[in-house]
Amino acid sequence: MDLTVRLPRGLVLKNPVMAASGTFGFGPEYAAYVDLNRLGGVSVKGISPEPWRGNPPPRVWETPAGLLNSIGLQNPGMDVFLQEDVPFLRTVDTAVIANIIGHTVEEYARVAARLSQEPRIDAFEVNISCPNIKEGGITFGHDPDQAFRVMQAVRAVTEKPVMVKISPNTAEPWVVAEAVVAAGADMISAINTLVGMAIDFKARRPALGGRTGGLSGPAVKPVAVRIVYEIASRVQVPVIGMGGIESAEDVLEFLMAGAQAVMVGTITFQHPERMLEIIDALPKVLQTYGFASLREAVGAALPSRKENGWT
Amino acid sequence: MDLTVRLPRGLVLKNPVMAASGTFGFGPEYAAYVDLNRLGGVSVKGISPEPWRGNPPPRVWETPAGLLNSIGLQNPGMDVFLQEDVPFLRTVDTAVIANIIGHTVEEYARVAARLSQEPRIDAFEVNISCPNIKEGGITFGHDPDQAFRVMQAVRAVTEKPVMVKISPNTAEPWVVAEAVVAAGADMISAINTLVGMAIDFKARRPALGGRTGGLSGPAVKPVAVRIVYEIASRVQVPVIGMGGIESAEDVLEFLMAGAQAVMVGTITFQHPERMLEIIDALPKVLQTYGFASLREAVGAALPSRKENGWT
Amino acid sequence: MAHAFKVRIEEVRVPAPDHVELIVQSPELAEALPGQFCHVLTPGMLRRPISFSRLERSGGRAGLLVQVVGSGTRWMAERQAGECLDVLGPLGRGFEAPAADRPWLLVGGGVGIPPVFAAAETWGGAFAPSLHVVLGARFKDYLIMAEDFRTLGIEPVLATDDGSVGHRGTVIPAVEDWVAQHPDGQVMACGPTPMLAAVSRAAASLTGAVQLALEQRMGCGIGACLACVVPAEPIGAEGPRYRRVCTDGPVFRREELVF
Amino acid sequence: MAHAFKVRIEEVRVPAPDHVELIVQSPELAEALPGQFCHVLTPGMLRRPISFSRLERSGGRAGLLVQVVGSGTRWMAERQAGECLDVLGPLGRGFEAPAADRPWLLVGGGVGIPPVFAAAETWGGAFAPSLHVVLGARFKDYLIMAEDFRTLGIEPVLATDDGSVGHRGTVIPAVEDWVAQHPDGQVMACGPTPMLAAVSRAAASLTGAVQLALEQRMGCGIGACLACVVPAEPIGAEGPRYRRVCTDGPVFRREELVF
Ligand SMILES: Cc1cc2nc3c(=O)[nH]c(=O)nc-3n(C[C@H](O)[C@H](O)[C@H](O)COP(=O)(O)OP(=O)(O)OC[C@H]3O[C@@H](n4cnc5c(N)ncnc54)[C@H](O)[C@@H]3O)c2cc1C
Ligand SMILES: Cc1cc2nc3c(=O)[nH]c(=O)nc-3n(C[C@H](O)[C@H](O)[C@H](O)COP(=O)(O)OP(=O)(O)OC[C@H]3O[C@@H](n4cnc5c(N)ncnc54)[C@H](O)[C@@H]3O)c2cc1C
Ligand SMILES: Cc1cc2nc3c(=O)[nH]c(=O)nc-3n(C[C@H](O)[C@H](O)[C@H](O)COP(=O)(O)O)c2cc1C
Ligand SMILES: Cc1cc2nc3c(=O)[nH]c(=O)nc-3n(C[C@H](O)[C@H](O)[C@H](O)COP(=O)(O)O)c2cc1C
Ligand code: FES
Ligand code: FES
Repeated sequence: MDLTVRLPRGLVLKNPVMAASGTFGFGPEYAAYVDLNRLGGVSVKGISPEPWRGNPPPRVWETPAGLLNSIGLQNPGMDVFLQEDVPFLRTVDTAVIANIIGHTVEEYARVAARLSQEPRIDAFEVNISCPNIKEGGITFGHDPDQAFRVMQAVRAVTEKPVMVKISPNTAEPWVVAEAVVAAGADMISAINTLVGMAIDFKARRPALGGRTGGLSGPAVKPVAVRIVYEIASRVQVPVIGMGGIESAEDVLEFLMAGAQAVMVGTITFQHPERMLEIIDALPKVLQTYGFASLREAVGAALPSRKENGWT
Repeated sequence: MDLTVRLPRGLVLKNPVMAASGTFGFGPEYAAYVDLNRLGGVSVKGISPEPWRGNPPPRVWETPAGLLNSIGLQNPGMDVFLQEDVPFLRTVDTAVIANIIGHTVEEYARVAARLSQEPRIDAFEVNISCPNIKEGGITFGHDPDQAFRVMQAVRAVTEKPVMVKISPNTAEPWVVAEAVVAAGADMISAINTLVGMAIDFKARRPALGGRTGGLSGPAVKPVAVRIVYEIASRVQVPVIGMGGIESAEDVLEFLMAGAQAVMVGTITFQHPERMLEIIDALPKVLQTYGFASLREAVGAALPSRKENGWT
Repeated sequence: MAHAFKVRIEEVRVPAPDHVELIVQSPELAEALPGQFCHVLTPGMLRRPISFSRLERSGGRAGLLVQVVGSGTRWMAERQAGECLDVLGPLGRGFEAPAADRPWLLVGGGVGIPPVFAAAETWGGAFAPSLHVVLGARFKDYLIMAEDFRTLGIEPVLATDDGSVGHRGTVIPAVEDWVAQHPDGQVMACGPTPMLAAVSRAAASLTGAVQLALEQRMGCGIGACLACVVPAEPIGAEGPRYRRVCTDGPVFRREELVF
Repeated sequence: MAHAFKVRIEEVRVPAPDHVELIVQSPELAEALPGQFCHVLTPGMLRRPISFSRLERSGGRAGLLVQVVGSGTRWMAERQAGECLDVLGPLGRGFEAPAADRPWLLVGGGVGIPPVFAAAETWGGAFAPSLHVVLGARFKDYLIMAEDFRTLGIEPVLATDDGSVGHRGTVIPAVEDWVAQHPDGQVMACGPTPMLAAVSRAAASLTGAVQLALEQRMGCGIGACLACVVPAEPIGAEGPRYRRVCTDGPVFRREELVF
């Protein structure tokens, strides 16, 4: 079965399974475990113009069927990324998506402009879950106007395909999706992590150094499927779904909810080889549920699939 | 160890463990499995002035460590409740909390006024997760102003203790909590369910009859703990915590995050007797982590516990 | 009164591929009515409702015949004799005993066959001459318990979707034939909802009781959560009212239901 | 290159209450350096990092000595010989071999003792006269592997918080004594972070290498997620930089760390 996924501005994925940002490093880290050439793509760890230090440890905590993390977007900055990791990425044949972050609209534009010149970057994923330090710390992704401005600034500096990654922590995530599409986003990726917390009984304080953390893993899948479904019902651009995927059936769930492709995150920590197993299993799972092609499954559970132009 | 919890307006609980609304019927249903006299309290199923029909089935779906439900607040209305269930509730010695719902501010006021006359009702829990049918269907609990108006109307008709139940599906649930406290709420309960969805592969549509559903169970615990912590850090009234509790350790987690008492929901379906087991285990668990009393544990993980007036 | 307790698995039978019948030792469950069920603890978030396939009052044993369709039933199929199951039950409204003076039709489809067999075993003796049984399934392997009926001296009429055993097609033609010949008949049926809807239509003219045992996804299993509802009479302005399979059913009279 | 694979448990030892040592058959793991670890799949969301307690290169066997502290370690303690573990490893930066010409101190605290024993076993022979070992734990039962050191011909100095065996108190006085007598010494230590901080301070004046093996909660275990960081030099305007225990460590030179 042909698993190729064709996305806007010529972005082509071998298959719909990509590694989710922040769970797969910058590429080289998992190369000993996973043949990157077989993946649909890799979204690298969030990259800022300057290095970010991240949050104090501990930075991860297990929860029922979930994981809390408070990495705090630690990264060495775009220059180090270009110098140290892009050479490795040139040796692999998979879509490379640069996940970009900033504390101001200008920072987003700066990192997008710089990385846009690097041919090995196939697309951008704009992570708008950062606090806007200029405007009192409110998260870019929680405010459609701020999200619009970020996307507009990124669009101004790059011709590459751009997706914006939506936060699940608002009442109506699709409003933000609509705003960034209006600002020129080619795709939406959803979801980022839910805000959560655990308590360390012995330390008598929140377990994570950063106090709150982002919840990911199977626990969040129903929230993610719902948000993908709502966004795919409303916007005309492709949606990349993620949140809790651990099997080919989970991939199908996101496809049917309207995603054209998916990203896989937390489960990789447990099973580095799981993405490859999912890719192998996907054709059979599609067939089991009566889909003759990947395309047929996309949006199959949406209310008015045909009106949305999917078939 | 004395587990008594003293709450505003003379509401006293034998212990901090109550049954969560919608998971324990109106009281009689679980009486064959659970000695209700041993519970801290029971929050009955949401009650509206007139009967509500609820959503089409299927109404529940399993998810990893979670449960999606779309009951749609089916209930027979306040008259039937008073006639058919209150007589049973008079035979048990536990705090009875009437969870109330409405489609308009007036409906909330009507059900509160009527039930306020019934001595067996010890307190109200105002569920503001209903859509306001007058104002275009936006959920009361997603808008601090509408939440304020509901609480104000309820306060005007009852002297009984009132808690308002907060939705986790907004960016800043504490803003709604602050609004209802300003309107006279004596307590906050949190959290209600997260919005989620699952796909039925065979039916090729959302699995639940109501399309989306409310996610509960262990999967949501980190989200719940975080919201309890944030609210308890900000408001001066007691917080009743819930979301995914399945053990006495989980109760301790909510207590340390600032809850004075808790409610237990989804796990009861699996283990009807679990609430009693938790009550039995709680003193030992408190001691294990160095708490000589229940009171000591409350808010122990909050940043400035003393400033918040907890000790 | 219902109970929550552990029951010991005495015997594990494999009546057909993908099926297992757990014979459990439990005087409490053995007192159930055919059509009632128990709610079985499995590793998932929810218990699984399973009807009784046999009720041996004297031996204090009950049968749970399970078709493997997902994680919970797979887990049940992996149990071994000697292990225990944690169950709530017996639960729900079972079949009412058949009227002694009316011809009696039992209709079972797929895993709806076990409760229908329990009814035949419990009440069948007195009815030997006037009891007729129709069983259907997708294909041969899934047409379970036919042999069990034969040990009761009943030769069931069989139908499979693919004709791999018995008539090709559904049970409905056989039901219609029987109804035409027994206008004063009574019916008990259990199976997939579309089958029950068709049985309900086919049996509409009967003067005897038509009892249908339904399935629905359940939360609590004991009437508290209102998860397990099905559309029922009366139909109001908004549509049918909703009634609970776990306590108002699983067995309903056909007049009570709206398909 | 690191690997992800199944290793067979050859033997399960119970060295002390709440402890278990799994001897696994694995030439790959047996090639590890003392101080390296493997990331063990357990039923939770994350794997569990466990160091090597012994590395039998010739036999192709490695030891994992686990203290039961929570769900994952309890699961490991329930394994039986013949079962398999799913591991990633060997991972991380292990101890550098000791300099042959310097006196050598090994310090182990609690479940920090196993990697220190692996170091003694791997490199100890050549050092017999100049190797000194100090072990500490909360109380007697948790002071593991003392006997293993004795089979190497080393008599460890012991300390327990409650004095139930050896000196009462921490390992630090013994470390300080040794440092005072061996200004040109080298140290390898593993144990709880407060112990390592104290060892680092006590050993600051030594001219030899002071290697400390740290613990931190981990996600991936292979350097991708940046979960497992500890504060490290250089200290910038915002504070120390963060380095990864899983790949930059677990073993660091004392100069690299900020406590
Ligand atoms: C009153 C009643 C009696 C039943 N008696 C029998 C019986 O005797 N033998 C038998 O094999 N099956 C019986 N079933 C169906 C049986 O409950 C389901 O096949 C089983 O719950 C599936 O669980 P699973 O984990 O294998 O499947 P999954 O699909 O993994 O289950 C996911 C969830 O859906 C629910 N679910 C899935 N299918 C059904 C269904 N058909 N009905 C209700 N809930 C479902 C499960 O309980 C679980 O909560 C009965 C159902 C009801 C309502
Ligand atoms: C490099 C390294 C080597 C280690 N070597 C050993 C060893 O040889 N023997 C041994 O008994 N223990 C060792 N530990 C500690 C061991 O990893 C933890 O005790 C174990 O992960 C606890 O898991 P749990 O599920 O039992 O506890 P839980 O508290 O239920 O675990 C919850 C989560 O916290 C993590 N966690 C809990 N305690 C620790 C800890 N101290 N360090 C890191 N993560 C932790 C777990 O991995 C898990 O993700 C080592 C830790 C590290 C980092
Ligand atoms: C440890 C960790 C780090 C993450 N870092 C990033 C990041 O840098 N940028 C980003 O957009 N998302 C980040 N995410 C979110 C994931 O990309 C993904 O959206 C989320 O984890 C849900 O998918 P999953 O449940 O499959 O992990 C991170 C997630 C985890 C667990
Ligand atoms: C089946 C079901 C029905 C519910 N009905 C109500 C309700 O009527 N009113 C209400 O305020 N909350 C209702 N809830 C939410 C619970 O009271 C509780 O807030 C939530 O389930 C989180 O707790 P838990 O994870 O322990 O179940 C319902 C939850 C479930 C699972
Ligand atoms: S399953 Fe809860 S009411 Fe029927
Ligand atoms: S655990 Fe992921 S980088 Fe160390």
